[in-house]
Amino acid sequence: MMAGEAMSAAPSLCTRELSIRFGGHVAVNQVTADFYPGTLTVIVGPNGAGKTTYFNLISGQLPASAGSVHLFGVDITAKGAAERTRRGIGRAFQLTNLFPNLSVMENVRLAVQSRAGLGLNIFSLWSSHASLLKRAEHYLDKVALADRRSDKVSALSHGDKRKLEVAILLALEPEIMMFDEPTAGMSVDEVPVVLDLIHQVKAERKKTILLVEHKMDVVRSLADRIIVLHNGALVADGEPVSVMASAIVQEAYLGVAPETREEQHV
Amino acid sequence: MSDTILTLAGVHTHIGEYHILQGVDMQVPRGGLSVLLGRNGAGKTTTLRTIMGLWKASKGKIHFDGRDITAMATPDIAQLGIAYVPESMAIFSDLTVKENLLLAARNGPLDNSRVEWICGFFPALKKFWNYPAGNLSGGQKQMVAIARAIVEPRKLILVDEPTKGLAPAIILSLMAAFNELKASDTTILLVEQNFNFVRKLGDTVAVMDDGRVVHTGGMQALAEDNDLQQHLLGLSLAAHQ
Amino acid sequence: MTDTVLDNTAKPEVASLPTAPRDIWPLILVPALALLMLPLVGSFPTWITLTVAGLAMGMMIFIMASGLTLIFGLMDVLNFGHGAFVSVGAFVATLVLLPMHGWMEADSLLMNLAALGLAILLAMLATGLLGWAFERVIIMPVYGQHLKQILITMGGMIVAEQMINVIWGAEQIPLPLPTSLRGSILLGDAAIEKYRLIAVVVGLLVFIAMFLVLNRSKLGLLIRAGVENGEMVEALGYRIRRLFVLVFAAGSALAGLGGVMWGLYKESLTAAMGGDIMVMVFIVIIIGGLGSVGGCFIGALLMALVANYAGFLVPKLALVSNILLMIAVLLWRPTGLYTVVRR
Amino acid sequence: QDLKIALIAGKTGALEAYAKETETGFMMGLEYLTGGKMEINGRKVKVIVKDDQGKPDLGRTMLAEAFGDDKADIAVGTTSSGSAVAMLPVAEEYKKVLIVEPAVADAITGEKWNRYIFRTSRNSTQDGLAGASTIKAGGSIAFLAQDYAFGRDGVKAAKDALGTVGAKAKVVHEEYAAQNTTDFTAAAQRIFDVLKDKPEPRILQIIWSGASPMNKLADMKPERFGITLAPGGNILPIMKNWKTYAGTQGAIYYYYDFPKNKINDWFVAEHNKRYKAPPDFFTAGGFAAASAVYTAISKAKSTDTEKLITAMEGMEFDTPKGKMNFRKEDHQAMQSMYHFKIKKDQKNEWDLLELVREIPASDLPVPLKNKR
Amino acid sequence: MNAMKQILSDDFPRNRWLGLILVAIFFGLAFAPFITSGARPLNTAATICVYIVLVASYDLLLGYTGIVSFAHTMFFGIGAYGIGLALASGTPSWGLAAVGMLAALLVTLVLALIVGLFALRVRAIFYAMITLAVASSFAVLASQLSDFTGGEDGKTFSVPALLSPAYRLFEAEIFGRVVDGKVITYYIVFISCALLFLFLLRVVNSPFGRVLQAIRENDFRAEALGYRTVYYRILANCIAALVAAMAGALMALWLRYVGPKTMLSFEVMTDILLIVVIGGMGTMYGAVVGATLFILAQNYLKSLMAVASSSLADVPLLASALHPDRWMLWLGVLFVVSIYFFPVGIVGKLRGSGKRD
Ligand SMILES: Nc1ncnc2c1ncn2[C@@H]1O[C@H](COP(=O)(O)OP(=O)(O)OP(=O)(O)O)[C@@H](O)[C@H]1O
Ligand SMILES: Nc1ncnc2c1ncn2[C@@H]1O[C@H](COP(=O)(O)OP(=O)(O)OP(=O)(O)O)[C@@H](O)[C@H]1O
Ligand SMILES: [Mg+2]
Ligand SMILES: [Mg+2]
Repeated sequence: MMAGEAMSAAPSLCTRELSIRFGGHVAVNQVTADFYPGTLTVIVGPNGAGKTTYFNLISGQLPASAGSVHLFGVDITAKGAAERTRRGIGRAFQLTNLFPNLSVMENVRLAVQSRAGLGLNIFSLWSSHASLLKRAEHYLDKVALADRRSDKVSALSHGDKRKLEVAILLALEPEIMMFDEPTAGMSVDEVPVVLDLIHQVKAERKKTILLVEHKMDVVRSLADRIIVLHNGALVADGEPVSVMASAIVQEAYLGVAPETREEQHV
Repeated sequence: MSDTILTLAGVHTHIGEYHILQGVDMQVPRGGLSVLLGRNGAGKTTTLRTIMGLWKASKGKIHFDGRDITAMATPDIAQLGIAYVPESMAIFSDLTVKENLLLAARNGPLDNSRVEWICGFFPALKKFWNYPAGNLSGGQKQMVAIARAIVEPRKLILVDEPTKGLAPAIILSLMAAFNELKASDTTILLVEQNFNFVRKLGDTVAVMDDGRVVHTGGMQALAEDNDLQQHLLGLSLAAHQ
Repeated sequence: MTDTVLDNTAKPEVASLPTAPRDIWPLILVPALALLMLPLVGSFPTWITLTVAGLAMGMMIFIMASGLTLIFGLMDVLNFGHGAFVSVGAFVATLVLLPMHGWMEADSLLMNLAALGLAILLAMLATGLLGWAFERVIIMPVYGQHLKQILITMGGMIVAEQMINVIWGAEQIPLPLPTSLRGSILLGDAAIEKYRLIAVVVGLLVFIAMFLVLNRSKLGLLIRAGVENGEMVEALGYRIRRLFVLVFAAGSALAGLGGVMWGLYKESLTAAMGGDIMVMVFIVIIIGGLGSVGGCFIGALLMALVANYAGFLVPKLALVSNILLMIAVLLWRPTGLYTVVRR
Repeated sequence: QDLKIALIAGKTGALEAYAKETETGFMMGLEYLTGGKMEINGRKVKVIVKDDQGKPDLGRTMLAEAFGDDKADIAVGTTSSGSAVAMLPVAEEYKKVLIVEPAVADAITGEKWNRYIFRTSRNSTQDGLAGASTIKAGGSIAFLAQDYAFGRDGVKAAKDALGTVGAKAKVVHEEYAAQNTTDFTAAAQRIFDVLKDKPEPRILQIIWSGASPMNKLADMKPERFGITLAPGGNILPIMKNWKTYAGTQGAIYYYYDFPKNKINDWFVAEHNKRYKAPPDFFTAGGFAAASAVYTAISKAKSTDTEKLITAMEGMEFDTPKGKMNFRKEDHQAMQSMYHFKIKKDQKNEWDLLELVREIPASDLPVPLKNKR
Repeated sequence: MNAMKQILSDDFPRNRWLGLILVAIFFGLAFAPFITSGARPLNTAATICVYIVLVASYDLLLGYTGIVSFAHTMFFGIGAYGIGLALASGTPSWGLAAVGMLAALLVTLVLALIVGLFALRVRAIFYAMITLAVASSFAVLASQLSDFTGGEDGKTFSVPALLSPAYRLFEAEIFGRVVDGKVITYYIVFISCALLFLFLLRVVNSPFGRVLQAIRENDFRAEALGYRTVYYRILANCIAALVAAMAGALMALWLRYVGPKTMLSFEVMTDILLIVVIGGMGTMYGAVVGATLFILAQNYLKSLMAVASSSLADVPLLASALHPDRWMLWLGVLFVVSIYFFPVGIVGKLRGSGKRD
């Protein structure tokens, strides 16, 4: 495990032989990997390689057919999505997935509230928890959506929805942060906003960050380590440069011969 | 007839109480690939939806192939030979890939050779031919959405951010596909964020901001002129590389 | 048939994933149940009587339920007003049958059937049109909102029932069976009512017709797609609205047909006759799996059979046999015998 | 001032048809008896019609309203037995007379009875007795009834009745089918299986409220087991479907062609004139109730409750069925019933039954069930 | 103001007209016995009170959690039968009433839990159907155990002396109304209903209530945010059921009668549904406005129609359509029209499609 020595202490998240099959089709095939606090791991691979599904298995949206997931050494394979979130696995979805008829503000507030574990509080007033509101505001500012605070989410443009996804993830303040193509469909001048956010979190060197991204320039600018999935299997894992150079990535993923690759900033 | 296939003249669109498009003027030359750029919320998607008649223009005129389609119903517009790849992909998740394409082929059964041609670009479609499209991966859904638009020859294809979520390799084949379509004189109107992608494809370009077209011209010109890019798109390729 | 064309598309070099195999277990249920009951019932003629009667009753229920499940499966509309169409169908039939009682009482099967056929035609026409109007006026504003559909269609139902009372009066209207369909055929000691045989025939016809239309044409696909994303279907160039209204009219016409059959079975009509059996009908389409015509068919047969066997073996259970059956099925398959839609 | 009579009936909902008939009969009754002047003892009669939708709670409210708000002097009602039973205490609260029509539950003149309650309609027991008296010879009897209070009461009453009239027939089976039963095959099979090898004559008596399963059973050819059906009388639209079973016998409360008296002649003629159909038995009931009210008030020469009660106990009054009288002990109107046979050659669409024999009240010894 | 904020759980009408209407309704109900006379108005008022709570509790399920249930009347009925059977079982006393109440609440809780655990996992529409079936079989059961429940006819029972019409609080009339047991009962009903409603108002404006709305919007996402949706659904289900049961108990206490037609029939269910929608889903106040309008309509529509039809006597079909016995027809029309014109309900309409935070 090449990147191993670069990393400190025990892994925060591990998957062991993690697999899932849909009917005859193995979407994730015995993926074993460790993820360490303070490192940002980018997961790349062709469409349908199993990246999102791998995320789903980690965050508990899908039940594993085989293998296990460990969080801080605890086996959480049997736990449900909600439980895992409460234990610190946060997730931003690839296909935007929000509360369309609630306000932008409420979307974030709900995340904060969940973090604060106030969900089952029946007798207090939601509005009486000013601290939650303040924190929600804070995260809205971070993604520059504060001015759309009280619009319905369904009225946001695609890009803004993507940003809200990120805001919600941040608001959950998880130990493990999983971004699934956060910048997809985001305009070129908005992309930096999100990337800078990820940079900041990364700079704290506390959180474990997993990032699925197809934009090579983004990958280069962020990755400490790159994992490559292909047909559900883990085919490469290590320092960005070397992994990007590897043949499998060149053909299966970038789909180009090495010499022409430099101008492929796509 | 004229060599601009699609013309928008002072198009306004309201959604509920919001005034989204505030006078869009745009020409799409026949047989070329025109690109529509602009930051999030500029109104690109709304423009495409207005052309398709999915939002009704509250003011202004839209002409396609010399016909006024401003007030036409969506199906009729589609039947004039316009295909649409929406931002949300809008694939039918209950239906298999095959069935998705089958529906797109309005004039009867699928043309196998053309299906082959498409699957040449997107092999995944073949693999998941009889698979519920809802179970596909994000990128694969995107492929289905594009395939649906080109499964039969159309005069004009409106494509909303096709590259989002596509792996580089697939983006390359998408480029190839678009080039071949252009060759078979299909006009393409492409909404895109990924400048690196369109700079190689585009013939003409229009840039939107706040529901207006703020710049139109040749792609070449824009591609050369970094300051213009900077000024129009806040684009600085240096930023993250 | 489009399928054939597609199946000989050159096989992909990437091994294509196989389609899911046909699921036959539900098909076995009905015969299995019947055979299982034979020893319990004991006497063979009794068993025949019960079974045939059950199947026939099932067919009648199916006819009434099919329209509902069709409308739900294809258009995702829950029509609680369906019962009203059943009633209307029956009442419209009287417009033909009562004046033509000459033909009905005539001793020739042909004349009887002719009168019956005419009544059915008129009833289906009327309910079809009514359905068309219903869709335009009542359903249109509430596509995709189940709850509002439930309410607004309930409202429609009340209005329809009350209108029946306004037009035909509140008294029960007698609707005698045609002479040659009365009574039963004796096979040894087993008695089989003639009318039930008619029901079986009609039921089968309806089932086959629906099956063909839905599986052998683009229609089914189109409408299912339309439910998920009408905008996109329109963007592909299809007039989805027209399709929907057609389906709805068809479903209503089926209800009308069911109404005629049901009315003749009960032989006296009340405005509420349709509403009264709605719960039963709903249970059937749930058992079958909302939206699945095949499932609905099996479900209907199952329910009628169970009711008969229960009624014979432990009458007390007959009261709740439907519910028990439903719970049993849902425990086995939480979305009914056949799952059509993921919604 | 005006004389206020409240008429409460289930005018909307399941029982609408019946309630309408009651109302018609009641109005025609008053019209006939007051000679069209609608006056009793020179006081103008005002009928307040109320709808309890067959719901007991509404029944109570309506009656309370009638006595409390509308200051009705006397009340008549109601269609649903449940609702009628719920009304009884209200009459007692307001100390006003309530004439029950057409509810049949025995309890009304039984354990739920109080001294303000009179009843013109027959009760289940009378039905039972009448039914029993149509069964002369011995043999075996099976019952088919709905599986709820009404059905079980009916069967019980019928069985007691067989005892009272001293019929030799033995009850061999009681079949209770669910109220919502639509398919009677199972029930029929069970009954046939029991009955088919019991001593003849084999009679299957049907006690069913609402649309009777008579046809369904007949269609299964009970005759092949030597079983004859004995349906209770039913409303005309239903009996219309029975013409194919000519010869079948039973007992009924009223059939327009049976009673021979001038009230009935006027009643039938007038009803035919106005509604293009002969009066049905709820209509007759309504008429009877009207007559009870009229006779009582004219006899008491006042609407004071106590005076009314004294006047009404044992009072005799004329109805389309001939004379009825409220017996002193439980205020049940004693009346004759009819033993009918379904006609073979029917002259017109409403020519359905022929009279076998009128069963005089004396043959219907209803036991007293009320505590007094 | 702040006290008000606490009482109304910071969920103000947010519209002048709505505010006025609500205040009017409140005072109307509070003084009903003295501003009206006779049995009917008081009965109407009491029914309104009970239905406000019943509907509000249903709105918690439907409008806030997005659960379509047809078993709500079942719980309503259980509450009613609890009180009814208890009081009918012996000489009526507060003790008996309490016992009946507790028993009812217990049964309710258990049933709600079972139904919830079994059915809340399946798809919404299936849940609706299952509850429909369960409810109807429960009604069958009620009419089957006739020795115990009084069957179809139900049971009339008497209440503790204090509440019986015979009881007089003072001899003198007050504003032309003798303060008898009925009036006392009315105030018991009114006050309990007010309290229950405020409780529900608090629930939906608590953090918990907000999660329910999230679940309604997108349960998958709610789960991903760390909320165990099943628990939340079940809890909501239980709260709603319990409140419904209490409403039922109050209804029984008022009517001094229990029976399937009044407490368990599907009609009651449709009434509830309609009221929720007319009033406005997901706005507790909708229950107040809706219930008031609807019950008033139900009680006085016929009188109105009587006038209308007699004035139109010469127009054949219309006259018969306006005949009081056809009031259901117009109720049906009301169904359709109200959903047409108030897609967001009256309250929703008044508040305008106002932005919520
Ligand atoms: N619920 C499901 N049922 C069946 N197959 C599924 C399901 N979810 C995913 N798959 C299959 O698993 C494979 C992996 O899908 P996944 O979404 O993980 O790909 P991905 O790596 O995220 O691709 P992309 O980059 O396009 O998002 C795909 O082939 C997809 O068809
Ligand atoms: N359904 C809607 N209701 C109200 N406002 C909307 C709706 N859809 C879009 N808008 C608004 O219209 C503006 C333009 O939206 P549009 O989706 O056209 O932008 P876009 O250029 O496509 O952005 P993106 O690149 O993020 O897709 C945005 O400000 C958005 O908030
Ligand atoms: Mg993915
Ligand atoms: Mg867009």
